[in-house]
Amino acid sequence: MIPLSWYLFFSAALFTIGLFGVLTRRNVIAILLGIELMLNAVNVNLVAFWRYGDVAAMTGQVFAIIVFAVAAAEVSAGLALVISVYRRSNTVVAEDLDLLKF
Amino acid sequence: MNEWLYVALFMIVGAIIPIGAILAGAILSPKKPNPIKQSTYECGIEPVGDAWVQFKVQYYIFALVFLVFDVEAVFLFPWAVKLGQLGLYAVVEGIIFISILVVGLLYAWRKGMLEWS
Amino acid sequence: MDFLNDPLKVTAEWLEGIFGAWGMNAAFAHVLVVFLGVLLLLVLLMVVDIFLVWMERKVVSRFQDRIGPNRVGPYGLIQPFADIIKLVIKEDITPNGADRALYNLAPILSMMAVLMVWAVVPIAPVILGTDLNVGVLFLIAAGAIGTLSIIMAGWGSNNKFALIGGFRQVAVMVAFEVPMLTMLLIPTIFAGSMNMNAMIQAQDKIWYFVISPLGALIFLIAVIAELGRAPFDLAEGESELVAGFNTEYSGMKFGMFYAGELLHAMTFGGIWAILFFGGYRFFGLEQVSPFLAAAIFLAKALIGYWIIMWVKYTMVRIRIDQMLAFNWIFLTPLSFVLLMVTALMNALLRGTPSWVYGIGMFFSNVILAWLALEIARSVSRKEREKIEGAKPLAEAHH
Amino acid sequence: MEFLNNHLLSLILFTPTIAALILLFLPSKEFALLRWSALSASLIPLGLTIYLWNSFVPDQAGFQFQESYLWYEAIHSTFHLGVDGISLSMVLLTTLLTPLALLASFKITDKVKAYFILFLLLETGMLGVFLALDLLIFFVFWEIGLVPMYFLINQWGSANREYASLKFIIYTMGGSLGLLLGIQMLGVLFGTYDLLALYQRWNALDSGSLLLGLPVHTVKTIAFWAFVIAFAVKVPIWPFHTWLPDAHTEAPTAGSMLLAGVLLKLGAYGFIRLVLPFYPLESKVFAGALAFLAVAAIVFGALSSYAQTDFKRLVAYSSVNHMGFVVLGVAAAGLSAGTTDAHLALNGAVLQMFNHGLSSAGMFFLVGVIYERTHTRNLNEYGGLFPLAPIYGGILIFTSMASLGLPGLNGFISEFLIVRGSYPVLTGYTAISMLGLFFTGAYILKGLRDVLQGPLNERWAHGEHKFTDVNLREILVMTPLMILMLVIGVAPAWILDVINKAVVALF
Amino acid sequence: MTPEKIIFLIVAGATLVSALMVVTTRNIVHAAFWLIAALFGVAAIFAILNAGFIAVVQVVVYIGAIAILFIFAVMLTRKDLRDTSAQQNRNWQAGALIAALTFGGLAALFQSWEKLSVAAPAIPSSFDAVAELGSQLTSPSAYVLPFEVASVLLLAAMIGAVYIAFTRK
Amino acid sequence: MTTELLIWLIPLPPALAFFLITLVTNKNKALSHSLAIGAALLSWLAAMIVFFRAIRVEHFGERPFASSINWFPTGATWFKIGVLIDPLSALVLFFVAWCVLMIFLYSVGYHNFGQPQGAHDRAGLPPHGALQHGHAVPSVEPLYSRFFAFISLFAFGMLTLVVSDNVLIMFVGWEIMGLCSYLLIGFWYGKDSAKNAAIKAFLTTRIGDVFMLLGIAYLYSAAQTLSFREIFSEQVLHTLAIIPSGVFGLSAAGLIGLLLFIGTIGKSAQFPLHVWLPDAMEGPTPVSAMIHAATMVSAGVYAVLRMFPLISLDEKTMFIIALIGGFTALFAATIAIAQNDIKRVLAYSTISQLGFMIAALGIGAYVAAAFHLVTHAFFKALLFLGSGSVIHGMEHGVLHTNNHALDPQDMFNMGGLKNKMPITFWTFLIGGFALSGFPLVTAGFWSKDEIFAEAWSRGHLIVFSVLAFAAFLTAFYTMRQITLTFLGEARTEEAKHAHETRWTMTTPLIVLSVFAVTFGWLGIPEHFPLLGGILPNWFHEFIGGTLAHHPEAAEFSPIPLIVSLIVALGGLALGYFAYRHVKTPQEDKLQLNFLKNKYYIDELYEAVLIKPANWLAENIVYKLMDMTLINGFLHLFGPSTKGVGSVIRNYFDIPIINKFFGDGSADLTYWFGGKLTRTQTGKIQQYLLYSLIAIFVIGGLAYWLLLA
Repeated sequence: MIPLSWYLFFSAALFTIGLFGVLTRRNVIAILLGIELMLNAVNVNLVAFWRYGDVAAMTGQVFAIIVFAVAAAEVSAGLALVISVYRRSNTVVAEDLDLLKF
Repeated sequence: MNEWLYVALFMIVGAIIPIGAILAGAILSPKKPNPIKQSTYECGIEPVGDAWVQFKVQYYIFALVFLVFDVEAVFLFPWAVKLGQLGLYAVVEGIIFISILVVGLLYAWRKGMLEWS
Repeated sequence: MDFLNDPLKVTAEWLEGIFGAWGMNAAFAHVLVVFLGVLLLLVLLMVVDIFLVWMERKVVSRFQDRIGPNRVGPYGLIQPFADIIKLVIKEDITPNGADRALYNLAPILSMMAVLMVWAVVPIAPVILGTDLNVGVLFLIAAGAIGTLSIIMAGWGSNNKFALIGGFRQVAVMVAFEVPMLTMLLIPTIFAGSMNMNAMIQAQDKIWYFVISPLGALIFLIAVIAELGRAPFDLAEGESELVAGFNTEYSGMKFGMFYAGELLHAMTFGGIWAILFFGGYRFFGLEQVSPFLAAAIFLAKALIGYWIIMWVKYTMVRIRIDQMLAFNWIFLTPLSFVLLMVTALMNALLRGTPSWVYGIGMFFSNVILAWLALEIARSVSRKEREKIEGAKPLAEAHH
Repeated sequence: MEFLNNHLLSLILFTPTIAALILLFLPSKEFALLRWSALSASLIPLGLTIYLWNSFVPDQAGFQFQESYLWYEAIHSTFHLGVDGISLSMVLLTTLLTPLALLASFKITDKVKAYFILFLLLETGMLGVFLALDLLIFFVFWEIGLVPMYFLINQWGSANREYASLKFIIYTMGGSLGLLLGIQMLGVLFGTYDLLALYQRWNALDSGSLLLGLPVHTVKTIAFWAFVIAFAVKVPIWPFHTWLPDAHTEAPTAGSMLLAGVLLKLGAYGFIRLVLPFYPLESKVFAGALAFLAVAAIVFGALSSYAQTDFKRLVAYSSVNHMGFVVLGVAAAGLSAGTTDAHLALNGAVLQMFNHGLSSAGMFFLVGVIYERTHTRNLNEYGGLFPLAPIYGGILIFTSMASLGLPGLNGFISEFLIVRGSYPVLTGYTAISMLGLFFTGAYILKGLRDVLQGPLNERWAHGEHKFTDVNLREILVMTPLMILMLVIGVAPAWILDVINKAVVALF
Repeated sequence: MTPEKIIFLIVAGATLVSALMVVTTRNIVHAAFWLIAALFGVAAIFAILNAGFIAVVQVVVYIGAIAILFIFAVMLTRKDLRDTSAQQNRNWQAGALIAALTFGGLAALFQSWEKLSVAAPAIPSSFDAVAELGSQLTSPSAYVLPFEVASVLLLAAMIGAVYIAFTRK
Repeated sequence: MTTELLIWLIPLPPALAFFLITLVTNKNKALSHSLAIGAALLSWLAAMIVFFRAIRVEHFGERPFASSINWFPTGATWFKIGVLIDPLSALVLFFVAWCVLMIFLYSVGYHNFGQPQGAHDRAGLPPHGALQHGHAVPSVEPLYSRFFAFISLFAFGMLTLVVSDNVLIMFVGWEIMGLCSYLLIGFWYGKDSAKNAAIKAFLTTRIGDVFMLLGIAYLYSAAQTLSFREIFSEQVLHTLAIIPSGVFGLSAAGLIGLLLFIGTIGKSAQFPLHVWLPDAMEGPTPVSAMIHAATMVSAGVYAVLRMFPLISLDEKTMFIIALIGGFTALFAATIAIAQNDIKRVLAYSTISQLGFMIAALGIGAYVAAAFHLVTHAFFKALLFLGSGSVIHGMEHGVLHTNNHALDPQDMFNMGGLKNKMPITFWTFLIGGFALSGFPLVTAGFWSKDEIFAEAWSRGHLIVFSVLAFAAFLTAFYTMRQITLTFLGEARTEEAKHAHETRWTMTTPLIVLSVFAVTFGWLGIPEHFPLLGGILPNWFHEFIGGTLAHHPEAAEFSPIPLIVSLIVALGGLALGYFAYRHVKTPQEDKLQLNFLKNKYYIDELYEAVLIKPANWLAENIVYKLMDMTLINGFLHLFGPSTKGVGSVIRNYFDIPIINKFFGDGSADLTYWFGGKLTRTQTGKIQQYLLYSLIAIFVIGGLAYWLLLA
């Protein structure tokens, strides 16, 4: 039997890798890829806790699905922004996109 | 025994078969590469420009709409499975759910974004 | 319990007994047996696939008023084998600048996507890979992998025709996947399960085609588009895009795409039969023997495949804008409306005698179809008038 | 079927709303699609109402097809629906007139979608009032009905529509302020808004005790007048009637049809459903005052109508005149509660509501038809149109006669019942009301004379203004109305029986 | 070491390696494909967790739709897709530190939690997770609100994204 | 078929004909009139069967044909409607059926069926004639079908009224006839005169009708029933007779009777509501015959006859009835002698004769009134149809000379038509003599004589003498009419070219003239010299049976007989000799202005009633009350609310809320925000990094400080 901790460590690792990607990648799309990894890490946690908790209470799975919806919304809107930005300023490098600075 | 193991086996075997076939081809077929042969095929004329062309934003929009309805279906499958045992309220909830998304589709349509032009 | 009634189990137990006698771990033995079984099934499918090549060629020639392969073997039956030999010994060319990993992975994934579907297809009541309770959704998942393979092929080839072809194909596939998904919900509603075997079991009184003809029709259209076959085969429109995403492929890699496409079509013929035509059911015949049931299923799958071919060789190719417009502004809304109507009718008619239920469902479908056609007709008439109204202006320029 | 039977009223009530929502998503340029969708959607409630009528058991006292849902738990208001014979006939009227009004609106080309959506919403608003068995719901629907009508007048009305719509909405809303207060008072006092519960508990109050620091008697009197004024504005009775000619005249044809056909009935229905059962004592005490106002409405309405040169305004004032009879019946019933006189008067009042719905809708439609062709409503500009439009003339005469109360047509039965019911108890008022009845004839004939008879006004005979006869669609609008007018006039038992049993059971 | 654990370790290892490739590979298209591999691994983890529905949904949504969206977006925003210049920004050391800190912090938290090694309860044989999900998603006393809100969220995302991405000439 | 069922069916054919003609056969003239006449024939047949079955029943008055069904619920009980044929209604049914059928037939010819369509004919105007083979010929009525539809509906109304067993349905038929008279008088609606006459007819009778409705309501609430048979039960009558009504000291029965009688005043054109009838001559002649002779005006008298047991309970009411009847008889007769229009003379004579009947009823002469009602219906229908025939003949002449300015109805344009139109002349003569009461042979003599006898024997000498004088005038103006029209020389060219009308018009004349003579023989008093007893006085027996208390026939007295002979013969002789040589209206010494202008009653009504009513409606009720007072009051709300609002805005909202709270807080925030802008670098990854660092720092501190 696999202990719960394995899943948690796995998810923590995945989350951390995603976070690293988010913090360091230059390409905005790559940042979004990192965010996907983080969201997946969360989902692994949710489902693992569902499996190791009360199976009949579907909270974990329900929220995993909600996370899917959130991820879908995030990706679609995020990538749309990226495309729009690219069309305007011809770049997808996060650091170059600082129009909002003071 | 986890039922997904069977699925995994199917996937493994499903991969092995084409790999085997391709390997067989690789072993049996001749290999005489030359630059002309390996150049990209463009209707028999010289390759023009870069292979990476700019794409229409419509591709993105179709994929986007698809994504949204894909996620919608994910929500609806449990609903559909249980529908036979649930009351009318569940049906109405589902219909509201669908209708809300159809509004999005209509929006995209009315804005002319689903047209390939 | 004997071989004729449950061949898989009997064989598996027999083999496991043998392996156990060899001193093998019981669990490992089971996995090994399953592995062998899967291998057998899929190899058989590949054989069927080869037969499909012959069938496709024969059928298309009949549609085109010719005879088709007839030289190699009786009725040209050996012809596909000759083709395979040709493909195997053909030189495999990898184009310059190709993304090798993706380029090579694509045909494998393409084939795998088709073959893995059979994990959930009940060929007979007891002949099936696994009884997944998310069977229907699994189809879509497998389809996702197929889509991926096309992107890989298009991108990996370093060829703009392949890329555009691949992208168009993907655009069409994702577009038509929406009505397809929606139509998968309808048998799910009726059966109360996503399990394919349960769906077949639930069609004991009536095939779902009868109570949801419109659903079956929409599903078929979506499947044809999903397969990228005519009239939705623009992605490989030879005249404009050479051969689509697999332009740069040759030899066995190309063979995988080709074989995958045919097997895909047959598979979806079978799935159509499962979802709407009772799968291996045929008026109680399926209970006689699992082999008979499998034969019935195969026959239905082939009929489905034949219908897909029929459509392919009858219709003209549609332009991509027309195709996508057809999907987004007609098929998708219609499928949603049908879903809502079906759910609503299902709730309203629940508890009525089955004949009332059937008639109610049938007519709601028919009326909806009629309404949809009427609306489409009036809209298209308006469009036409708009275009024709503008015509004199264009002529004035002459 | 089970489902249908259990939720029949909600289905009737909300089908138009759902249809309106669906309409929202249809392309706004597809006029034909919008029209036919709206029309066919409005036929569903009609079909359901006919089914309801057939399933309704008149002999069973009390409300049938009741539905009750949790709604506003914090203040103990439930979404309680139900019908008895009185509301049933009103529901039938509403669901009948709406499709006809929609059919009458096919000529609308301006903001078609919004127009039809508003109409369908209006139908829900009106039906809600008739179906509600909860005071709060009643009030909510009461107000909901105003909004679409406001926009219908304001957007699709004729020249003076701004003024008319503003007057309409301010007047009726102002009138219902007292109603709202009264309803709130009842709700706060008894912790429920349910009509059936309130009927009992409100009347069981000991009249000697104190309520809100005042004697029960005083409170009831004040509440009575609050209710009465709200309904009186809506009915409308003299002197609260001046919004009506403006609103009716400026509203689009179909709007006037529903305004006169159904909206006015809301007020009268309020009298019967709320005022009489809640305030039997006050109804008796103030019956004279009410009868005075009613008779004033009858006589002054008829005289004002007679004074008009605007055809539509003439018809509008006729509503004041006719609805006056309803209130007269109500007053008589209040005075003589429990006797056959009361039953007769109320039977007559309810039937008069139904009949006036038919005939006024028909008249407004016919005015609309002529206005559409001539673009004038001035009676003096017509003249001798009969030879140009014989079918129109025939229909106009028929409908006018129904409105006039010609025996053999529907109006007579109800007017006779009211006169008969009120004569023994309100002899003087009834006698004076005969003056109104006489002038009814005068203004109807005046309208007929100026439109149809006399030498032909050559302006309408040729050229672009050529007056054409009614077309099939317009005939179709009128046919159900005319058939019902005749049927009720000849064989009123089918509807009166339903009304009568409810009236006898209630009063 | 049961077979299950071995499978888990293989899958988890492959997933983490893919994830690392996602954040480190220079070719952004490859990064997207690596992401697919990682997501597929996560799907396998879900399958191991007996959450078959979630696993399939993971494949359908992430691989079937989100990944394609990513690939399309990449195609739309690159002039040269073989661009393999440095993909890390100047602060990458700080980022790495923070990431490591995060993992460390989480690990430290896990260490102090005693329920970590509980065994997974057996799943009743008649338990149908999908049906249960269906009833919970539509039950007014459970998750009907998230269910409906999800559709509003998706609507908003769709309209917003379509509006942003699409600009007529 | 049972008689009851048959009675139910009597009114239906014309109703069906009405609907069929309007809805289906409107375009086809032949089919339309066939339908109408067929329907009239069916009704006639049914009526005859019923009538002859009725007269075979012994003591029919006690055992009438009756049947009823539920109509609508009234609280706990049902209001019943039904049919009732007792002797009175059987008799009325008899003559109505005959007259209706004859008039229908007559209309075919009158409206020129079979003639070509006139080129200048317009719907709503009388046809002007057409050109055929170069000759001017009469043209067919443009609204031919419609006419038959209307008269069918009219017949339906009349038959309904007759067969009804209760007051309400009687009122229904009554009103339907009102509508039809409106439609038919205004049949040529394109003429202003016809239009106004139609409205006048409808509204004048409606005055009566609303009173009648009130009476019905009162009757219903007092007796709890409207069925004749139940009302006329001893018990109910007794109750009604003793309840006081509280008005003029009348009993309930008296007031009800009076209210119902007001209806009759309107319908039967009694003073003061008689004004509509002469104007109603604007309608086509068959209409005049139908409405103003045979049926509708008779309905008024019929109603009083019907309600006689109730009305006769109160002396005061009876007095009023007798007063009005007698006055009207004389009053109308005086006007009639000064009229030149052939139909107007007949119209006033109708009013006058109806006055006879009403007066007879007022003095309690039930049988005599009924008798005169029947005979009058026959001979007055005959006269009207005859006058129509004359007009038609004159129109032939007009078409010949093409002088459309000539009034074909003016008697001074006629003369000498005897030879041109023999059938018309002889039948008209019979009718005229019957009207005058020419002794022994004509029906009019017997009925009028019976009224005189009753008046005499009951001692109502004033009534007797008034009626006798009226009868004298009647004979006089009748002979004046005959002389001017038929005798002597033709006064105009048109009269010379007049010729006899077609068989569809003359046949009814002949049939009716037969009745105008013979019907009187059914009611010859028992004790009449010489003739008495040859034929039994069947009429008295039969009609008298209607009443619970069988009325005694008046004792024979020679005085009324002699008076009757004198006035009839004297009037006729005077008429003939006075007008034998008159050529122009100027020679007519009796053309007094106040007679010609009908005593200026129309003008009086116009000035006293109509104008003030219009003024009241327009200026007081609408303009002053609604528009000025009520709306003015409402319009005050707007400005006052606006005033309050502006005060609040200027002195509270702007200075305190906006300036102090609103702007002040905004300024503060602005200043603060300006200081914080520096932290915005625009780089999201930096933000994230910083915020994560912040989380770690804060989280570490929190952990350090709180948990550890």
